[in-house]
Amino acid sequence: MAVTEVVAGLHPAGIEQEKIAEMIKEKFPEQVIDVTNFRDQVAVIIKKNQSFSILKYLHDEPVLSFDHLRDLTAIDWSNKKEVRFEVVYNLLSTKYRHIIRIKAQVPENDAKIASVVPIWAGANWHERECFDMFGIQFVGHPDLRRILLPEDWEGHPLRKDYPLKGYEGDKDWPGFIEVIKRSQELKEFEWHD
Amino acid sequence: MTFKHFIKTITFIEILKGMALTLRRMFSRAVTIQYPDERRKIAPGFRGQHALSKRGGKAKCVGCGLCATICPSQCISITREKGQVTKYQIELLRCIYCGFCVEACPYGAISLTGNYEYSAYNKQDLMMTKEKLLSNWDKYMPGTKGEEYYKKFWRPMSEDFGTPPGQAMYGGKR
Amino acid sequence: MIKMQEPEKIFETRELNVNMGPQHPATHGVLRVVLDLDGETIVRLTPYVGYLHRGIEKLGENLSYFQALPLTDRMDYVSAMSNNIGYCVAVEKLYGIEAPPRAKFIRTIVGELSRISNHLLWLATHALDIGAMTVFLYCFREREWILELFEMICGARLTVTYPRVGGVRNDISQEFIDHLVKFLAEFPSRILEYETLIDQNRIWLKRTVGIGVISAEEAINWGMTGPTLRGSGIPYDIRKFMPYDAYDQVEFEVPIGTAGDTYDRYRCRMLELRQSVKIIRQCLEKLPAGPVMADAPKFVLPPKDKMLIITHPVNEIAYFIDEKACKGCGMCLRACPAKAITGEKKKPHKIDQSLCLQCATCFVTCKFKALKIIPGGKGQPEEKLVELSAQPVADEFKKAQEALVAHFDFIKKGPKVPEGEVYVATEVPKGELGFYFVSDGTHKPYRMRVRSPSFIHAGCLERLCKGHLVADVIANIGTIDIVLGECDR
Amino acid sequence: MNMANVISPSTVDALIKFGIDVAIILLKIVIVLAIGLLHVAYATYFERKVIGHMQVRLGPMRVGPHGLLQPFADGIKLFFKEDIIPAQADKVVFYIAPIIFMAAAMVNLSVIPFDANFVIADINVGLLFIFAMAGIGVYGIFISGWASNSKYAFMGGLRSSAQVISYEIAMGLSLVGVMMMAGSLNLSDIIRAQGESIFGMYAIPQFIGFIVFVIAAVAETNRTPFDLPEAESELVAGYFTEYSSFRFALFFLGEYIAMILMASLCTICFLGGWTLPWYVLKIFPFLSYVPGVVWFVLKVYAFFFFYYWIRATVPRYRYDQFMAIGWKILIPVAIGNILLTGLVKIILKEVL
Repeated sequence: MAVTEVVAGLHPAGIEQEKIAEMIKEKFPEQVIDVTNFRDQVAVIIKKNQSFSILKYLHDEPVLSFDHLRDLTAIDWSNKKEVRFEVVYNLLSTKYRHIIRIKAQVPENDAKIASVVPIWAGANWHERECFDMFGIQFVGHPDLRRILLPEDWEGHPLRKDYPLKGYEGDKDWPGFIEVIKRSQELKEFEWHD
Repeated sequence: MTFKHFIKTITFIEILKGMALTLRRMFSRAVTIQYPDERRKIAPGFRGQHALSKRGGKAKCVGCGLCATICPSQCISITREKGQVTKYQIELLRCIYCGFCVEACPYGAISLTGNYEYSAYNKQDLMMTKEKLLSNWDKYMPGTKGEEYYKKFWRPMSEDFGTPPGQAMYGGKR
Repeated sequence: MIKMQEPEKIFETRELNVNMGPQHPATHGVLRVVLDLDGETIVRLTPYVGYLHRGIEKLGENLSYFQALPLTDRMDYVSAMSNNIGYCVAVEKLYGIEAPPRAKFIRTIVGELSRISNHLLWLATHALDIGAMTVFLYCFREREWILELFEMICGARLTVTYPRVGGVRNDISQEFIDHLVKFLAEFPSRILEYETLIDQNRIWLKRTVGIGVISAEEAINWGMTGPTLRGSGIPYDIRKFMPYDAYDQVEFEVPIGTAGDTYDRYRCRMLELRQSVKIIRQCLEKLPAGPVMADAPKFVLPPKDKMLIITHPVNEIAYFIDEKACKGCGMCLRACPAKAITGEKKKPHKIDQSLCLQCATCFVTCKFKALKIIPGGKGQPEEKLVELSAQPVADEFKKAQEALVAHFDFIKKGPKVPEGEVYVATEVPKGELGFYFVSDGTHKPYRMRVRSPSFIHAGCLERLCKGHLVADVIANIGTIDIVLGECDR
Repeated sequence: MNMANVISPSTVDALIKFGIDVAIILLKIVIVLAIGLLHVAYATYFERKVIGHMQVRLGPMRVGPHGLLQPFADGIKLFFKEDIIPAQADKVVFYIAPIIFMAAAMVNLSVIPFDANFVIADINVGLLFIFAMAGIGVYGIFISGWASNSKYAFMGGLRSSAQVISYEIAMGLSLVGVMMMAGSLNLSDIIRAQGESIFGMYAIPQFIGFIVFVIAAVAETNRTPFDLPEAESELVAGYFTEYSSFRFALFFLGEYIAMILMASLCTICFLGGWTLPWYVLKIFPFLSYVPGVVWFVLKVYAFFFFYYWIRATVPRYRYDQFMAIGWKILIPVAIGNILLTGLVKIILKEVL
């Protein structure tokens, strides 16, 4: 039987975010498009082609060791930016307590990006959700299916061109139509014999 | 397995302890409230069914529509005609009782009463009209109750941005 | 050596495919788990989620920052308070404001209360799943108490919507503090009660020790957070890592496990209950006097008593359009809900006093200060109004007018946020609840993303259950502490 | 033909005697059934009240004063509900299963001596009869799980049959000690032997057997912590998931009758049945005026209370652990108990 102990110990604070951004720039000079800073949170915008190796570097490099993928999502910039989608990785190192945000640009006509499931197993469902909501393909994902929406759903709801009420808001969903049909069929059936 | 562990195992000591507790609890007072016969006292400021408040027998509501604007579930609809609010509807089935309408109303015209028992057999009965809402005020906010409600729960007030006298503090162990 | 002969294949055996859920007593909501069983051993386990998907992220993008707050209540409805706090902390970071100390302490108190209530519900259902039904009711006895405390401060028990961006909705009362002190004095003995029933119980130990073991590296790799992760021995607690609210001003410890099994996760949560009591005690002792809303005029709802002169008139007021200032833009004409304003383009408009509701909508829409609020002007003839409008306005009245405009602006649109993005996580009872906001400079979030711990933990279910028995699936669903409302959003 | 020539007066006497015997037995059956079923009804009420109060709630309160009429309300509800039969079910077997289960449980009541000389069938292999009938009851459970054509019910049925079979062994072995001490399989004889022994009740000399029996009895009746076939949180309701209304009520009744049976068996074999130990009677001599059936019922209810108390306290075992307990702990312990009893008996014989 294992005993649980109470600790208050914390690891030392890690590297500053700007420095991490510099390190990425040094290692992959071609890949980094931009580094932004808003409210003390640094985001590194990268090209998607090498995204896997950059993230692998962030995970494997001993001084960085970003072992925790806090969040993986996407932004649909619609026509606000040149490249329509951005896949966002929020990373944290539980060892050194530093964070960084990586944003990989994914164009609409080639909405594909390497899956990070081999790096962080927890990315599995994040990527599935991202595929479900934005229609971005994650190459190398073990099981890329819709997750929150039914398999036969049309469209990707978190895209900006998807209306809030869904396409054809007044249309009944297929399941409902089936129920109505069935109830009409059964109406003729004599229940009390 | 140590000897102590062995003794513990064959005497069922931890299970007997648990049984002692359940037996003890059997003779303690039950916490059940026999609902329709007994009722729990609800706290002031309970967010139940809505009421339109009155001043001097007249509705305070002027129909500015701020409550309808802020309502996250968009369950309020207001119609005005000829300088009067003719229709003020709240769809109870859609309302989420967040209390934003109370906060949004600059006139203090809408309040949430302590009434939580309003089931109905059809949808129409759960559409609160202006008349129903006004009668709710008389029913559930009689006397000074309404005033006190606004004093405490119509927020924010200036005192929320300052240090009012008599703020609730912890007074040590009792 | 004699080679074993392959027995003739007479019976074809295949795995038993069992649907657990969406309606099942032990799936904690509408989780569907498809099990492939070899006897009672699990060969494959596929969780299906999404039955409770309400599109909260999409809805959030279409509501103002103020309006979207109640949505977070509906995610993890067993600890709505923590979700609210998480949302508020994130939006505050986006706004660049900070809640005043008193509000921070109050939030910490209610946040920890919510943690206790969540852990109680978790323990109740976990124990019930494993078969200890009395623990269930004992836990609910105390949870009810906490819900009553919530009702005392905000009038709602479950979907509280109590914290606000920049503070809390209203100050706590002395009565609440008295009751809370009583609760804190009583609660530790109640924890002992639950532990008497299950903690050392041989059946409980058999059902939890060594079930769903996950190592520290693997747990963090799977993205686990909260007590589920800490059971494996990683002290990752956002309250310590990136303190928000008043967590940097209180002392507490983070319990961690060693084995990473169901029992350790259970112990972690039990110790967390005690830590929460400790935190609340400290917060109560340190609770400072002061404001409960941030003094950030553009970002929080303005105080209502400032505009009482207009909205609660002693002598009723009238709205009047100054002909000289009016440019005839038609803004007020369109905005007036009662259609009391008439006029043509580029010509001064007029208010039909008999139709006017005195709702002040025209006043706040007018950009040219052509609209005048005239105290005591109701029912007066036109000439009198012209006369009254020329008189200088009292200082107090001017302030009230400003407050009114601010109030209407806030409600109709909400504060504008500079372009940018933040990811702010808070430690909710279930783990790391992250809010990722992308602002495009308007009053609505361009993208609102919720990183819900339940979603990730539900994804780990297969990893935890493989090779165990059917009964352990129940123990594992319990131990990761998921709420499907949060998982599906 | 003259009838008088065929039937002699002695035959008539014999017939009349036979008729009276049959009438008495029928009367006894009626009494046992009526009282038995009433007890079943109130056993559920008792359970809900006891567990309710242990869980700081009240239990049934709405029907009648303190919910006293609740069992009848439940009964009426169960009997008038719609009887749902799954479309894919094996109908005939589906119908038969609850009847087998219920009948097997009820037949056992016939050999239970509720008081001195009050037993429907005083057969000399009473214990064996009970085991045999309990064995038949398993068929009811198993085929109900099969006939429902539901995976949960099937798994429940499988679990139940494995459980009952393996725990029957432990239970039988635990009672061997009692048989050895009493020297009989007749239940009334066992009670009488107990009353005459120096211990007054066999729970004292046979405490190992007693513990094994209690555990096995809880398991045999599918009660917490061994309620795996039903395991509400795993298999929803196990073998009777698909049953509703009347058929469900039969299972329900059967289960409670089985509980009464196990409680009676425990009372008979270990707690002295309708007798009181001599030392108690010595201290309180007036107790001997109380009819024996009262003691019997009190002891049965004490055992019932124990059932409920356990249910309110402990969690549920996992299937494999549960089987392991049966085979690896209870059966060896029970065999050890038999050896011990035999050894002591031989030693005592030598000494005395």
